[in-house]
Amino acid sequence: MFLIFALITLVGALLMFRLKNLITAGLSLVLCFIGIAGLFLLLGNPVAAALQIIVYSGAIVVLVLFVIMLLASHEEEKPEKPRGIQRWGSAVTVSALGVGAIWIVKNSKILASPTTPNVDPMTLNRLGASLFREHLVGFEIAGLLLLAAMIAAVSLVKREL
Amino acid sequence: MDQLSALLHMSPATLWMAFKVVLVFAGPLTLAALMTWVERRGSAMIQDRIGPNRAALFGKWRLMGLPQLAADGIKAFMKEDLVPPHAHKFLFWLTPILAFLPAALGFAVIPFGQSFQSGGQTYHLSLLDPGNGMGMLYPLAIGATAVYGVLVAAWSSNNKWAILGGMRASAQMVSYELGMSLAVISIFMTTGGYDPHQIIAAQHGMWNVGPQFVGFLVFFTCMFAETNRLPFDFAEGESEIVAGYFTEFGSMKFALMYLSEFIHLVTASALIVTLYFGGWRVPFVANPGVLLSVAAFLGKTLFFCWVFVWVRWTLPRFRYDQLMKMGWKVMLPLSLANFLFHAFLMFRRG
Amino acid sequence: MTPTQAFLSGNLQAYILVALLLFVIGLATVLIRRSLLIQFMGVELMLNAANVALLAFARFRGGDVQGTVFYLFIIAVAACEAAVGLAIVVALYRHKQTTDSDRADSLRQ
Amino acid sequence: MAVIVKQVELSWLDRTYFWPIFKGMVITMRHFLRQITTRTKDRYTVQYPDMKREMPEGYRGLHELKRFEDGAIKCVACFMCAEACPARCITIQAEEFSDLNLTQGFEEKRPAIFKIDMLRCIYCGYCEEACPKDAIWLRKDYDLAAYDRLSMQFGKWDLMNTYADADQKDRITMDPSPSTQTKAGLE
Repeated sequence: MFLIFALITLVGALLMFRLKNLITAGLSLVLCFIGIAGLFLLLGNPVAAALQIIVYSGAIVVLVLFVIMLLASHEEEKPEKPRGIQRWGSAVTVSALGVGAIWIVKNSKILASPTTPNVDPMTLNRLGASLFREHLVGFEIAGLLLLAAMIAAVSLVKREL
Repeated sequence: MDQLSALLHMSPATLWMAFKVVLVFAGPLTLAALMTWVERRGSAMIQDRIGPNRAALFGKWRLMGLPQLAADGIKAFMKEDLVPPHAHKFLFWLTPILAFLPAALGFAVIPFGQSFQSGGQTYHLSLLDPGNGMGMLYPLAIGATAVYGVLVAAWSSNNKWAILGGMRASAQMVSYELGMSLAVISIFMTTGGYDPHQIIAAQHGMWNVGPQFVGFLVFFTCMFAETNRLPFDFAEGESEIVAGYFTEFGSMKFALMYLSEFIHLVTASALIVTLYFGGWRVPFVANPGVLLSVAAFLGKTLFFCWVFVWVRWTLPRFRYDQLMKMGWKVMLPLSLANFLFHAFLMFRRG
Repeated sequence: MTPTQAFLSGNLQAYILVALLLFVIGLATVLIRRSLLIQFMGVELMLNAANVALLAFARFRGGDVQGTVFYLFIIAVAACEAAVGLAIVVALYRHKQTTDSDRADSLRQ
Repeated sequence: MAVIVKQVELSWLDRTYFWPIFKGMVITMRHFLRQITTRTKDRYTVQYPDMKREMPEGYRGLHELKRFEDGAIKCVACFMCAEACPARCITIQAEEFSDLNLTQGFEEKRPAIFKIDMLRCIYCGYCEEACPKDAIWLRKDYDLAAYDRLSMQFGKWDLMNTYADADQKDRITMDPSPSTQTKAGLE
């Protein structure tokens, strides 16, 4: 099961990276998110899985696709100039980072130490209790942040206020 | 049950699961097929017409137009499967699946009858047993992915009407999900849990529709938007944009998308029944038993399916700005007010 | 269970590896692709890599409620980012008729 | 001519949407219940091939060439109808007829061929008005259809038999032979 979902996730992400067409890239991002939701399920966290689907695939990517359709820029534009140094430089950096990451994971002793996972699944009740008892300030700040972002988005896009 | 499972060399749990999978898949599908009939005949009756009644089994039995379903299915199979030029072939082929899957999956957590015990084991009449941690979040999540069927259909068919329909649908579904989720959350709050079994158990004395009437109205209205039914069927909008997102779809692709709309309808009715009308509960009967409870659930669901059809043939389509205004300025504040009111009540009660 | 089997059936190492790979792919998308919308999706991917790592640690190292609460906050941040980022992209498109990040360089003189 | 549209001020009850929607739903439900409780034959819809609408008096449908009791044709081939026809769809060939023993014994002509091209006929009824002998009537049949053009050419015998079933008369395919009885009576 883990392998299947991990493969779905990684294939979705790679497709998103490779596909020239913005809409298909967005859809492969959805595939990747569904894989991540599956991983969350395997981690015994169905609440996070449901939220992943509801918020990420159901709202954010839909919004991105909506904007793509609205702007009628369905394909990536031709590059203005090659900018070879930047492209190859970032490719090398990224691959170095990737290799380093794999090396770290492989040789890390903390990660490799066998642990027994917590087994009882997450429920909304436990999550809510913790959120509103211990993290109330964080919750309020997140609410403020969302409000500020909403106002910012409206003021950026609306032509005449 | 035990004897039967011994006969088939399966554990009772496996047998029961297989049985439930078949039931949960075939039940809504059958109901949806029936609903297409109800929609056509019912709309005809509402408009003082007769409706389709010419198709006959073996040229003899008309059965009030029911063979029309078979005739339509056969017709859809026989038609040419057309892909428009410049369409995105892969996505165009994928679309009916994307439309059908969320519709067919949505029913999985809804309990359609009272749990019963047999041979020392409890059998639950819902595909996912209670305590799975997903609860009512599951239909919400599945409903959120339903918009991809519309979006992908719209974009892949390379048609301007389709893309207009798809854009309308995406904005509409995202907007109405807010009001709907808030209405559902106030039910979670008053129930103290979010498992459908728990929600039904909490409606023992009184159905949720009594104390949460405003929430019910909001949820019901949002369900019209989520299922793309008539007062809000902007994705289709046949008088303005031909047939909206499935303009280019023909033959069995069209049939699947059409059918998935009706499965959405059935699932939406089942959700309404579960959340607000006590699920399988029968009034004044504490322990209805399996058969009666399933019948009650079926009856309530069919009633709400009929209400969907009824409303569709009563109301004209809204204008798009009216829809958006309604979603953000009426539905969201109303369900927020409902939520705050119940929070206040619970706070007062301690 | 050998370490390889444990890895393939999903232990902490495997989850962290998936998270890291997701992060790297997201970073590559932001650095190499030029369309702002795709770069935006890359940012989302990086946030999700953080989510996967967070929830995996929460599961295998205890305290999964805290992990999920943080996951909620990350979702909130991602939603803000989506709203503001898309608004900026739309404003840019209105201004310059492009969503290419290389062409939106009027500050660079 | 400009029409001044009166702005209707909605009451608060109407502005809630829910009350008007409820009223509308009551109306549609009333129609639904009325329709499913009426019997099929009382409904507005006429189920055409099975049921036919009774046409009003004065309807002009398919033609009939009238005949006497003994089966002799009333038409005397005077060509008035053919002249009156604006669509020129009537073709008549007259023949001499001097057998004085039939009902119409005092006539001398009858049509040998009387043909109406139903594809051209406009059912205006002028032939009926022009006929001095009341021999051609336009009656109530309206479901006139055929699979080829040729079968829409109605000949003399077709036209005489068009309403034979409806009037419970025999179908005839030839002119009656002179009967000796009437011959004796006349003499």
